[in-house]
Amino acid sequence: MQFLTTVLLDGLVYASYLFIVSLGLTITFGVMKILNVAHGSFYAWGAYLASIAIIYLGENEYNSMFYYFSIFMAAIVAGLFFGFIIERFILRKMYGEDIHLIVLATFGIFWILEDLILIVFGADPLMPYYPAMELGGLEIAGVYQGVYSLTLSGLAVVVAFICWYFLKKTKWGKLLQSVIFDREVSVSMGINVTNVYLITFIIGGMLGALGGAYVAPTISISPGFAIDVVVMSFAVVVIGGMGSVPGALIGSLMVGMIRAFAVHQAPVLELFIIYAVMAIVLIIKPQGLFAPPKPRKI
Amino acid sequence: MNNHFILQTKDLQKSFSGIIAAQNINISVKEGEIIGIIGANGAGKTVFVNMITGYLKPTSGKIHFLGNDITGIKPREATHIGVCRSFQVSQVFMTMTVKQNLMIAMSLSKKKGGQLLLPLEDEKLSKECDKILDLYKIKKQSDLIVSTLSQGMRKLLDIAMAVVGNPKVLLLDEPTSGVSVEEKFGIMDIVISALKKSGTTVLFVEHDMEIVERYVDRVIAFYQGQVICDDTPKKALKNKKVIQYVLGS
Amino acid sequence: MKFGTMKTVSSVFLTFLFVIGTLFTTSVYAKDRIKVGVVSFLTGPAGGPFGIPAKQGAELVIDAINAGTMPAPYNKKGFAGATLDAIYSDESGGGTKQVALFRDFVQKQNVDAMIGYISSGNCMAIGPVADELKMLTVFSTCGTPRLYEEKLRSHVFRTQANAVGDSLAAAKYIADEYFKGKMTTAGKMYTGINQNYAWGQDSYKFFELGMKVYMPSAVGSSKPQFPKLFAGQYGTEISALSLDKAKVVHSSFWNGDWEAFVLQAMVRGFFKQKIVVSSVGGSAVDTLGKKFPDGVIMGTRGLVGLNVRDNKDPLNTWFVSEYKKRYKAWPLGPSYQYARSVMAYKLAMDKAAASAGKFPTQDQAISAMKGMKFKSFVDTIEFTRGGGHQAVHAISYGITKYNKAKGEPEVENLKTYAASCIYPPAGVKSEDWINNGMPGRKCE
Amino acid sequence: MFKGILKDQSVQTSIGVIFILLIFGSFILPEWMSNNFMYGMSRGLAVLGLMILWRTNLVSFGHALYYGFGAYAVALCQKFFGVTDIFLRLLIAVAAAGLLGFALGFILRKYREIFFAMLSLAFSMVLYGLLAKAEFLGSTDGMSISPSTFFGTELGRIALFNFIGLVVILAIIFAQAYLRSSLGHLTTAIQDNEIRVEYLGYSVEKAIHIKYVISACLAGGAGGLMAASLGQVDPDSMVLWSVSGELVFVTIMSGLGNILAPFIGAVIFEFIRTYAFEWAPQAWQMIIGGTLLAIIFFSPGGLWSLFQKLNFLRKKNNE
Repeated sequence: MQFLTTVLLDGLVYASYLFIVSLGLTITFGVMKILNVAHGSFYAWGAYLASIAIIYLGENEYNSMFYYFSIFMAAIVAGLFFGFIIERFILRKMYGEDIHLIVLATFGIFWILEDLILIVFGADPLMPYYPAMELGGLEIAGVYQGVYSLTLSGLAVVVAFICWYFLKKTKWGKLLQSVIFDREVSVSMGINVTNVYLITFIIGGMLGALGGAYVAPTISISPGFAIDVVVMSFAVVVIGGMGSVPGALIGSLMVGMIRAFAVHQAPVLELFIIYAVMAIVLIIKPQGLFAPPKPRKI
Repeated sequence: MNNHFILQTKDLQKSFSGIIAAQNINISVKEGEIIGIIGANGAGKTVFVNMITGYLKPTSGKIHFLGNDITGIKPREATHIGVCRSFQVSQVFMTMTVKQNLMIAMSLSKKKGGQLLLPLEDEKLSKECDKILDLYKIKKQSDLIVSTLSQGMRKLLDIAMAVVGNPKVLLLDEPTSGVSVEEKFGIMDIVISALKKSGTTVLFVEHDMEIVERYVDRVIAFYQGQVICDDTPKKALKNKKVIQYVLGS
Repeated sequence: MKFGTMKTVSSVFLTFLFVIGTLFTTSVYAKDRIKVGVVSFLTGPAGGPFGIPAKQGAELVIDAINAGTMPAPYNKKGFAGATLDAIYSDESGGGTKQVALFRDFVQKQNVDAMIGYISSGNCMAIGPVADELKMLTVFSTCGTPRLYEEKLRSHVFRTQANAVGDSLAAAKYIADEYFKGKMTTAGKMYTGINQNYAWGQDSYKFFELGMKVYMPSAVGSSKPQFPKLFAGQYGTEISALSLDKAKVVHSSFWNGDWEAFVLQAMVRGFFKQKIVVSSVGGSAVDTLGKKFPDGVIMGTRGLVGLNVRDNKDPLNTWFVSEYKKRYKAWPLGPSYQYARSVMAYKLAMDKAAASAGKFPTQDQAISAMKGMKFKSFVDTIEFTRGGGHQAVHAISYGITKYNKAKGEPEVENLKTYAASCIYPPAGVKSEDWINNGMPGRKCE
Repeated sequence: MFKGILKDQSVQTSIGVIFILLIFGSFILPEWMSNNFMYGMSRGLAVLGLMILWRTNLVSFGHALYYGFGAYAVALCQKFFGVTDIFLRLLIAVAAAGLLGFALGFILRKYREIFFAMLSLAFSMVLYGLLAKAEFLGSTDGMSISPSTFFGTELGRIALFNFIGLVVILAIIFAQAYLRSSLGHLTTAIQDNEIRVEYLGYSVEKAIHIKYVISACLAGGAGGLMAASLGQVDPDSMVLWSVSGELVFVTIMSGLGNILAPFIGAVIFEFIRTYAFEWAPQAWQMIIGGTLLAIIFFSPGGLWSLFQKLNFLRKKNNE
């Protein structure tokens, strides 16, 4: 019982983190049909900006509310700034090109932004542990859990809810869905797809950055730390179905739980099993578990 | 089943998620016959062609070819046994030259297994290919990339590629659509006379009744997925149902 | 048309060949200067806490020796009289990349020697290549015992003793200070969290072997954790260790991974429930300062860093004060280790020059270094293992305690284990030696 | 299959260029430079494999699977069976990768576009997960490779360099023979129109499968030769997804135009990397990323199309 609770909690925390990060990726893919390798850069930049702010705030003993404010600000700034530049000046010129070329372009962007981090922030690892330290631990089923990490699940729920509400209940959401479903029809309906793309990319970037910024206080941040995140979020998105929001949710829960179970029971299999699941899902259901519907084109 | 017929279908039916696209299709084709398939858009003509050539699998019913059950075979198996087709929208290799297109088609019909590893450019094949290009009047264009050609030329190439496989039964899906009015009869004269010489059985989908009248031995009319008339062209074109549902007057 | 392109390609390609061919010039060095590559992590998680202090330690000592300002016995100016030009290079990117860079150092930059390397993985990769290219290489920090136990090396030296001693000393400290009389048999369980590569695997393996000898009644956990190097995120591993009944947790984590682990574990009260023994985590004690938990059993891989901070040996006081003056920080373990490699190289060069009567060749320097005994900061180190190429030295462990009055971290209950106590005699494989009950060991 | 292959323009040029390179490398160029050529030629084999796949519009984001598999096959055969002979090494690497490619081909031949890319990625990461965590496979450290031998005598660097050059020539001859064959043309045709290929009576999946195995063999050989020339294998620089990305990058940089292009591209990549790392260690990834973007935007046909433009200009001047 104690074992199961702990595994489930660990899995949940990891899944929440994966969900926030991969949600942005899946939305970007769903709307723009772009598999964005540079999503990892958003994650990294969010984490770095938040870390700098949190370390400054923590060293000067500011009120802890500022931590959370700075985390969201970091996500917004990173998403807005890089999202705008990347979409407006690079990706926009590439729509309609071969999908592989676009992936490669984002790969190039990823490389550039990685080194930009090194140049701007230096090589030292940053550890903005203040918020996590402040919230401390909580005993659940005989094991101390970090309270801050648990709040990650809360954030994931809130993000998921906002996303659901936006897509299902607002006019903008419906507009977006029609673009996802069929771009040409949307254009003919008078939707400004160019703007929709820009905004989507920025929001996707913000979500990636939010994942990085929020998880920053619980990890060590150093150049190159995003490289694993990229492929991990790819796995989540592929498992759930590229472009599907519920898919990202299920995908991250699956990966999170499987990983937690592996670390507890057979640590050697930790990495192997995640990608094995990805491969198996692709073999059985190439479109992923929750493939978004496709228009029938004759 | 009767071996007298080269192609026979029995109660052929196809439905897409509950919507019926073709049903109760019973057709028997004799060797060497030239048959015109007519019908309004969405009447089930192309579905019929697709089922025969293995592109679609019938929901129920059987297809027999020379007495053998060929229901649900794969397209390439259909080609192997001698059932070939052309397409409504020409299916050619757009980034290659006309000659390369035909050369690939020819080498696939003539070479087997390890022979496919031999160079594509081969003098004997090349000469033969030129002959066919000449026959179909696309010799001048042989070194042009297909995507630069007109619809009509592509159509000719498409048919040529289907014919080089020496099929026993050839299904042509609207061979003259997209071809200019002046060219139409020229093309059909070339195609049909060539096919008649080799004794190939031909089924072609056609909208132009002048062409139907001129070339076919027999007409099969489709309406809402069913065969409404199967007769000689003279009789069929005077058939009430055909006039009402196909000719639309 | 087609043929024209091919011709263009050939001519462009040949021009390219000629251009890079002429770009190349052999840098001929007069023998009053020598060129040495110094490799440590300058980027990534291992940069800040390990690689940068390491580079600074080397830099400080190289500059002092070049200027002749270092205290005795290193007060003679230069390396066999020559000034050393150091090329500092980044160690990150994995073994394969480092091997390619090493070849470049030797063949493109024409260095006279190579010094450094922190990661055991990189040392394992570089070792054979150094021999193949016949390049004198002094490893500074890496600790895997496999380096010399798999094969003797002709051109490779290591001034740092291997992980066997670090792990055995850790096991002995635990056995002597915690398990003897203080705990019931049921409490005598241990587990570990180590990085999944040569260093981490070897460290835990020898800790386990040591426990079996020192305290046969103690039981090892069936699920020790081996996360990937530079994983940075240990939530699940900490849960798994928390669930484990074992009280003692051994870790050979280093670089940013260790800091990250400490912070993540601390939030979850980990250090209150477990006795953590860390073989190389000294860097975090300074970076985290008063936040670092008390009561962690801490080693520094030899008489360096945190554990000898207050030692009054003149060489040590010189090093500490100069380092603090120049870099505004305490020298850490890696600073000492890199400085030590430079010192050993200098001594060997001087010795070889003296016996050759002129500037020594590389072979002369190698034979001078073989089996050499040299003064480190607080102790004397000898190349007595690995065919005279592998140094051994004493290892110490102590318990961390933050000194509130001074505002500085300290260690208490410091125990030092002599090399003869924790390393097998020359020519014996560590694993065999321990399994045979460590015959001939001399402790105290 | 090889009839008249030596009369082929591209093959003749390739052989000529590589021969000159071998002479230069053996007698004139400094060793570090021949090293770079050696790495470039080895990696070029994998790029050639990717190029062949790309002609059917299949882009593998996991080709490091075969590259790494070949390299590890060499490493493991040395560790467990003491195999160091260069011929055996190459054979083992190619065979191992070929067999794996053959097995996985049954699955992958059904996939196209981004799904092909993603499934390849997944397979390569499965291997990565295995190698990075399993201690007996060396975990993230990987393994050292001792210098190669040739019938018992140790092979020097120059000899290895020439050996790799000869392998590259053979690979070029083989690949060109394949590409000019009916089957080779057919697979290019698949990119244009799969339906027609099926109706011409050939199985698209089979054609892709054959192509995939060829590509895997080339990548495996590349990995094996890379392992032999570097003397080290490890998962991060042989199997990780970013390695696959690098291979794809070199493919696009080289262009799909010609059989020699992958090797020129790979060699140039090797030099860019060496110099970028030496001159700007903090920004070498940025330089590579920038190059990639520049190629995509300004020369989508890769370096090969630049050569063609150059040729065009030269012709103009001559007129």
